[in-house]
Amino acid sequence: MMKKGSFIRVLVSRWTVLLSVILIALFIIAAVFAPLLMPYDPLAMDLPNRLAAPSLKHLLGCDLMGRDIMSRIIYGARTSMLIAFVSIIIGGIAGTLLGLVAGYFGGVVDTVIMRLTDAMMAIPQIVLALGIGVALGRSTLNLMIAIGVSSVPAYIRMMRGQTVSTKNQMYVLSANVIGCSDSRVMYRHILPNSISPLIVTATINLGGAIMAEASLSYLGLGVPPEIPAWGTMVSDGFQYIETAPMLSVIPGLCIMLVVLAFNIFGDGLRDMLDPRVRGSL
Amino acid sequence: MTQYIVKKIFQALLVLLIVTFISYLIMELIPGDAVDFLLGLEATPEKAAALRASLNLDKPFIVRYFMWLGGLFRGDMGTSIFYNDSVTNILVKKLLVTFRMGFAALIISTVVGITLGVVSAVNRGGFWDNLISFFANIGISIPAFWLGILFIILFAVKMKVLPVQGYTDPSADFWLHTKQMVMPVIVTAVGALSSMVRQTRSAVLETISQDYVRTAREKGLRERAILIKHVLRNALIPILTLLGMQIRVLFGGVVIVENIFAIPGMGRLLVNSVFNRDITVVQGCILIMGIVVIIANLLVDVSYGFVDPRIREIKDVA
Amino acid sequence: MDKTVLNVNKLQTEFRMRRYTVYAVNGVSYDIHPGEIVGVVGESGCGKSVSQMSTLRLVPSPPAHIAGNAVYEGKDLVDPSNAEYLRSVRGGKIAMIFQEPMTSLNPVMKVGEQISEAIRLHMKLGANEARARTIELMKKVRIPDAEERYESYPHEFSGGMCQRLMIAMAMSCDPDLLIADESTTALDVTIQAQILEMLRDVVRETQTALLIVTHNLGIVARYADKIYVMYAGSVVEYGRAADIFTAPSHAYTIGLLNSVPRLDDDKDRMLMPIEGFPPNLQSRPEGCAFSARCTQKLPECASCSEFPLKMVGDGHYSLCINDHLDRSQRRSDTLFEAKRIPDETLLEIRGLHREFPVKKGILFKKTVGKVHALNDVNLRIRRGETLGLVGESGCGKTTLARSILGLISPTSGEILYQGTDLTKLDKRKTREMRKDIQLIFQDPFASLDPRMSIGSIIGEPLVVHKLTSGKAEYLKRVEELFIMVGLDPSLRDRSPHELSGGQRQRVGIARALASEPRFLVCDEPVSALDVSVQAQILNLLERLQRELGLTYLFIAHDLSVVRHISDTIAVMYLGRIVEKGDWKTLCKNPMHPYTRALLSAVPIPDPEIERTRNIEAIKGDVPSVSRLPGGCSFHPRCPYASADCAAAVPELRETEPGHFVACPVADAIRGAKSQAGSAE
Amino acid sequence: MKKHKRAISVLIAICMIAAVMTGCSGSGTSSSPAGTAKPSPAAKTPVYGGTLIVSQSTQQFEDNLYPPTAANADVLQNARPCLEPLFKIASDGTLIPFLVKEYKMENNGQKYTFILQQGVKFHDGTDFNAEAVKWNIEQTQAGKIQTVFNTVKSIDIIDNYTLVLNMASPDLFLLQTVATSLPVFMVSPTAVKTNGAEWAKTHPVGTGPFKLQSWDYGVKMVFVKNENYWGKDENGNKLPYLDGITFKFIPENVTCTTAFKNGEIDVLRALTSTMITNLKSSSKVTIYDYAFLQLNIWYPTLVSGSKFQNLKVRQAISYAIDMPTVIKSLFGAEFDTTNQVSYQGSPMYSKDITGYKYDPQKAKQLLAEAGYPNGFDATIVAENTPENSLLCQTIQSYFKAVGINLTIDLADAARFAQSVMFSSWGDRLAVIPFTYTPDEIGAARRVLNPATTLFKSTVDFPEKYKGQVNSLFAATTVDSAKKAYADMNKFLIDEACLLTPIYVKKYAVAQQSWVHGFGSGADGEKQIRYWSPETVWKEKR
Repeated sequence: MMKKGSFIRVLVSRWTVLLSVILIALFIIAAVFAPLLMPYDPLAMDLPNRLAAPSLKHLLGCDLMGRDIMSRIIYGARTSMLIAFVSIIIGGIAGTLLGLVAGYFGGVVDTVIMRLTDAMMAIPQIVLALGIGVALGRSTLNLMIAIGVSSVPAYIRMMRGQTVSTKNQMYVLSANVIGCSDSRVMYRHILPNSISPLIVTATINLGGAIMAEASLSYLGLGVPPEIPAWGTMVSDGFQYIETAPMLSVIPGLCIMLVVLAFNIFGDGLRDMLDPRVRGSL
Repeated sequence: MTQYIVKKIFQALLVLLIVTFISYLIMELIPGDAVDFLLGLEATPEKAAALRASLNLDKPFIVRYFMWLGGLFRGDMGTSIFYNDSVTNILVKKLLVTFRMGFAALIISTVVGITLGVVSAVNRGGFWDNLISFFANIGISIPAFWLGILFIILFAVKMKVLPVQGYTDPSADFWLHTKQMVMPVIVTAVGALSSMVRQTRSAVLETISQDYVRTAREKGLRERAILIKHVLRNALIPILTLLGMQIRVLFGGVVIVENIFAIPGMGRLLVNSVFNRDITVVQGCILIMGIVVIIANLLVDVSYGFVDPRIREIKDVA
Repeated sequence: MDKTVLNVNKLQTEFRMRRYTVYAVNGVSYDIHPGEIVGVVGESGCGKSVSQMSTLRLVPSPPAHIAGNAVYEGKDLVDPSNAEYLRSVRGGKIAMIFQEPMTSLNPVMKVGEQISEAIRLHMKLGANEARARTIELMKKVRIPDAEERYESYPHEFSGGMCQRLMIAMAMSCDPDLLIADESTTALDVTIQAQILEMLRDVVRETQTALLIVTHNLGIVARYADKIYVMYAGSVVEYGRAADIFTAPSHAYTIGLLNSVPRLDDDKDRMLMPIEGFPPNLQSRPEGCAFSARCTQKLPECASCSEFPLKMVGDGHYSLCINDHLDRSQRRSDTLFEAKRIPDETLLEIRGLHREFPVKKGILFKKTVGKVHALNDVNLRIRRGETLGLVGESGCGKTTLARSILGLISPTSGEILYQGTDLTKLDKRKTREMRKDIQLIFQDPFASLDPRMSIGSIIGEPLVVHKLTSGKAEYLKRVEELFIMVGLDPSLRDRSPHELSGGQRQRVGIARALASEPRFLVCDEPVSALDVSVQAQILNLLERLQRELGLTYLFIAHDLSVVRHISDTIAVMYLGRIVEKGDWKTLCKNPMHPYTRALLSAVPIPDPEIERTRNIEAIKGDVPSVSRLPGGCSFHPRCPYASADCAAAVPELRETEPGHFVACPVADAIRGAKSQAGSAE
Repeated sequence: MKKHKRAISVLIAICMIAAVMTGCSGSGTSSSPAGTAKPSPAAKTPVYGGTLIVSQSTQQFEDNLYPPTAANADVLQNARPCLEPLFKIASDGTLIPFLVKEYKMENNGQKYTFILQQGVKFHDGTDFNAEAVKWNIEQTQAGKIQTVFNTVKSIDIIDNYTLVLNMASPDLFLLQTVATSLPVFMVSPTAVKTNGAEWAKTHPVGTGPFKLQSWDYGVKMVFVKNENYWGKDENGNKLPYLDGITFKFIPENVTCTTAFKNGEIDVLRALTSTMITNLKSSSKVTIYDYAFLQLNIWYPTLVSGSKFQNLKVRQAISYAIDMPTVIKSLFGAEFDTTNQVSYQGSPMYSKDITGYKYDPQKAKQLLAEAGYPNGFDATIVAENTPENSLLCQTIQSYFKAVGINLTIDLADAARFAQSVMFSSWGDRLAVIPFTYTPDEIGAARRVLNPATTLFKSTVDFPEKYKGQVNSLFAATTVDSAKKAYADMNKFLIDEACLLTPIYVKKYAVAQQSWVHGFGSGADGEKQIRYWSPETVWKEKR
């Protein structure tokens, strides 16, 4: 395993990666300490100054129910992060296990799982998520399941490829020779060596998950209406685009910045974990 | 080679079958059906039951699926519950709209994507590489509908350069059609273009580090000749794989964009049909999408054969 | 030798990475004359390849900085201003062949085109002339039916054939200098002999200068006129081949010669390896780079900074400041007493067959052919014995090893281990037997899990078979294993990529010994290591055999190594054992033509012997495994083949006590003088 | 140098984003309620020619234009240019004869006589006569979808242009129902007989001023002028003025309003509150006087063990929400508050219903009396529309003030229909629309009676209320029906508080200044329900 010192040093070497790390840190702090950072209660209505323009009292102005946009954005970070991480976990775990089994045992198991994955890959992710979301009904948990399940095929395909290539390595053969059981070989040898591509896929998918939450709420399927989430704020704000464009623009900008940060961080991570590139970093 | 193609076709058909089953299953799980919705406030249980029987919605799920499948083989995709019209002629018009837009976005994202990808890979670490990579990163991070909103505000509302909404048939008024198509096509293409740039770049970088490129350099060929004759021909294989995936990304983008720009394409029809519980139309849309994605992957697999001689005579050695 | 083709003077190459710099080449100077063959020999990491690549500026320029000069036809190739001239020379006047033939050719381009591409560029010929010239070249390097093969693709050629194509490509523009960088390392020994013989004839004929870069002392002994020995980025000694071998005058050269097993060694000679590990090129050592590992170093070796190349003979120079070096190859404390092997069978293989079906068709795969990996293999290994198994790639030795370990189930036949037939055991029983039979791998790096620390790698068998109860006992046992294989226990938490090749192989051995096996299958355990490290591992294996009473099945393609360590030797060809016998009779009096060819193809690191003997060339290439020739599968390539060779598959018959051979004409050949260097 | 270059590239990117932001940071002005219709200064003389672009932002529609089987009123409205009703009706309820020139009602609704316009032809050239009207009525009855003519027992043809309808039971409001409920359009019998009902769904053959030329589902409908239309304007010249009408369906509110402001659309129908806010205080928005829909919160009193069976809890909830401020600030001018099942300005509206003023203290006190001093958990289910989402979030924050914490369940249309309309919606509050079709009384008969599927399984109507409903059915004169309806309303709201009205919604339409004669009253003409395509004309631009 890389020594910790070099891990940080490499991370900081490219300033874009540094910037993305800072952004992600901000995003996580906002999400975790949301209640402390918010100037107002994101749900408190204040009808008189509905759609108020940005002012000192309300840094980013108010939304169509007079709620302070700044605090909704901060609380929204929490929802988006929650949804992104949980759907990554759902998709990641399911996808990795299925990919591992398909790659390791091959034969019928592999064909069945891979054909199912091809089929789910033939349907665009947004449509798959929409179908599952509508089937389960509109709730935060269902949204996470919808996004998670629709991202499973990507993990399966990545993990299967990784398992097939690792399986033919000599150290896996030697594990068999020593007498390890199949399951031990899988979780002790193949899985640890697939961690780096898994992390990279996860970070990049994290961005995808946040965007999926936004798109689904745009199609009317997001989290319950009162819970501030960036995607819902963009889609609700869309109605008042001419009178108060900031309603959509700001949350949209936040989504883009966070997803951009995760993507750049993901790229940096991949270069760092790839021994060939590490030298020239 | 033909045996390789036949194998791929057979596999594609199997996958297509699974696709239709998955979509039928999901639609079945969704609570509520078109009939309740259709009759609205005046509905009475008897009326609802009568209508449901006439559309044989009362039969079990599996029976209905195989009836639909049977119809499919006879070339009839069933009738839409909601529009009580045959799915085929509803889809035909909408299909054309989505294909026209999707195809334009595909061309842009592929051509521009590959060129920028190669340019940024060739002078790795240089100014162009950083600039292109940066914008490619932004490209994949922008949510499509937010970009759409920005475009509407900027070009349609503020600058009034482009029309806000709608879709006119090119035969009717070509100039208005193109003006209306500008924003949606760009918004769809941005995501696909950026991921194309990033993946082309990594494919070309991977190929540049191969031994035979060193041999080519050792032979004293000029850098440009090496790039075209050796690097690009080998990088073509991963890029082709990528092309197969692009179709899926584009369809996802189209679904969102059609809803923003009010384009009566297949994407919007699909979303509405899901909400209207119009199962046959949803099946039709997903079938078409599945067919297109699978055909695209098939073309990619077949083109492997032409690009990579190793795949031509596949011998299955156990 | 009037005009020098290339004169390299104080060549220096440094790779400047972000946080460290690798000093790959420190001031190498050499020159080469037309028609002359120069050998550059040294272990991996000594900079022999990087120096050649630097002269032709083939190393990636951003990290690499090249200094010094390499003058060709009056122009300095290293000087960046001559870049255009360098490009016109590279591939034309100065050509290079690399180690991995299979990956050096563009997989998606016809081979003929790749060769004619260079011709049209440098010799400005039209398409047809270039094509004609390419076909002529392909014939010259003896590629069968060159006309049609012009159109085929690299993956349709074997390793040997690809290397011939690379040579054709290199010779395509009548170069003045040809650099062969480890060009035969990846090939089988018989193919290597064919290639090198062909290369020497072509070079003599066209008076092209040839520079052979290799770590194999035998090759330079046989082919090179002048030899440069390199260590840690600089030339430590150079001179005429004969002088270097008879009067090596640098401690490193002597160490190298002592650690190489030779076909003409007597059995009890123990190899004298160079202890320690290859130098770390990231720091410029004080004094002589080799002082850390030198057994005959003087006090001032490590301190003095200036190292002139001292003349020690006519045209023979050396960096070593110690004038009276001990060159003897035999020292008293290095002799083994002979092994006593009791006549008790540990493992017996009877009539082992293994075929892989070739399937075709879409869904219902129908078998269209059969690959005969093993047919009718019979072997007997006694307890405490080392059975050497020799054969070239594709002969089935790895399949046999994996069958014994139960990783592959044979089509028919039995493998009896202490009476129980391994092939009939169920999954649980097989795993139970795994404790007794272990495997040592060829590639030390690939066989260790990069994510685990060495301690846990070695300790894994203990955990799997629950051999130790409790943490303390586990740690103690692991410590024991570390010491047993000569590893410093403090390395326990290091991960594999921080160790050298030799150390990693020791970890592999320790892991194998963890479950106290009685029988060890060594699948080419040393072929991926440098010569000096190879000797360390061979000695370790022999010591362990004596101490723990282990039995080895030692698989390798290098006959000198097998001869050194084995008690009995079996030779395999295309899945069949063609000859079996104790090491002395087999090497002294080989009866099967293939064994004779194998022995004669292995160069002995001694110019006198090599200059006098010629190699029993075998014709053509190894036939593909799925279409075996009828009768004796060697007959198409056998110089002594007769009519009945093709008729029936020859049986293994005992011509002398303990010496079996599967060749009908074996007795007739016995009379002919053996070509093998089998001096007593 | 390399580092420096990379900084430039990022700078460019940032100022690109900044440009986008400033470009659209138009100040968010608070929306002022849309001005009510102002009569245009001088009644200009109508001009012939031009095509009227009419648009509306509706999501779901069912493309069936054959009146007897058409289930969706909005869609059928789209056929108005080519199909015409028997009567038109003004916003204030007065009946305007149209295809039926004169009518007579005898012994309060037992028998009706219609005298038809003469010389009217269907588009396929066949005559519009009594036979055709009889056929149309009978087809509607057979269709079982529309309930308009259910009370008609038999029809006698007196002569070519007069027919008599004999009612099974006296129906005072038949004409209002015919004119206001799902529009009863006259379709050419010969066309339907020859080509079949299926064909008729997509080919409306009527007597209207325009003919349907092309129809792209959910996208566009194009009508062209019917040269031999029977109608004439007051000074005798031929109608219609326009060459054609084009309907454009745009699903996105924003795209509609922006297109309207860019002048691409002449008339924007069925405005939503967000569209009105976007159209800002443009003078072109006209709010019709009659409401067509009311939204109420219903309580699951029949669900055993439900908190809402307790009257005090229901009343506490009615006091807890300040409906007037919510409606005024969140929604546009086309919404109005009401405290009963009727709308202010409707003849049926009764003054003596007190309703529940906003009084959070009283609400808390009632809750305490009902045994929930520190509130309780509840769920509200509503259809998933932008307006409902806003509404529920507001109700949620008002409830929070009195201690009730509410979870919102927004169900998409089909799931709402299935889980609320046709089965018990469980121990939850439900936001259910109530449409005044054909008018309050007709709607009350159809929906507010305990037998309807909607409430049968979830709302427990006490005996007293059932008696009042029977008396409504038995009412033979208009006044007695009004009185019975008022008593029912009083009981529903003040006594049993079985529902809490939220808002009443009126039609709103946005009309460009160069469009006249639309029937919306924008030019001072009499405001009629729906619209009359034959009188619309456009100034030359």
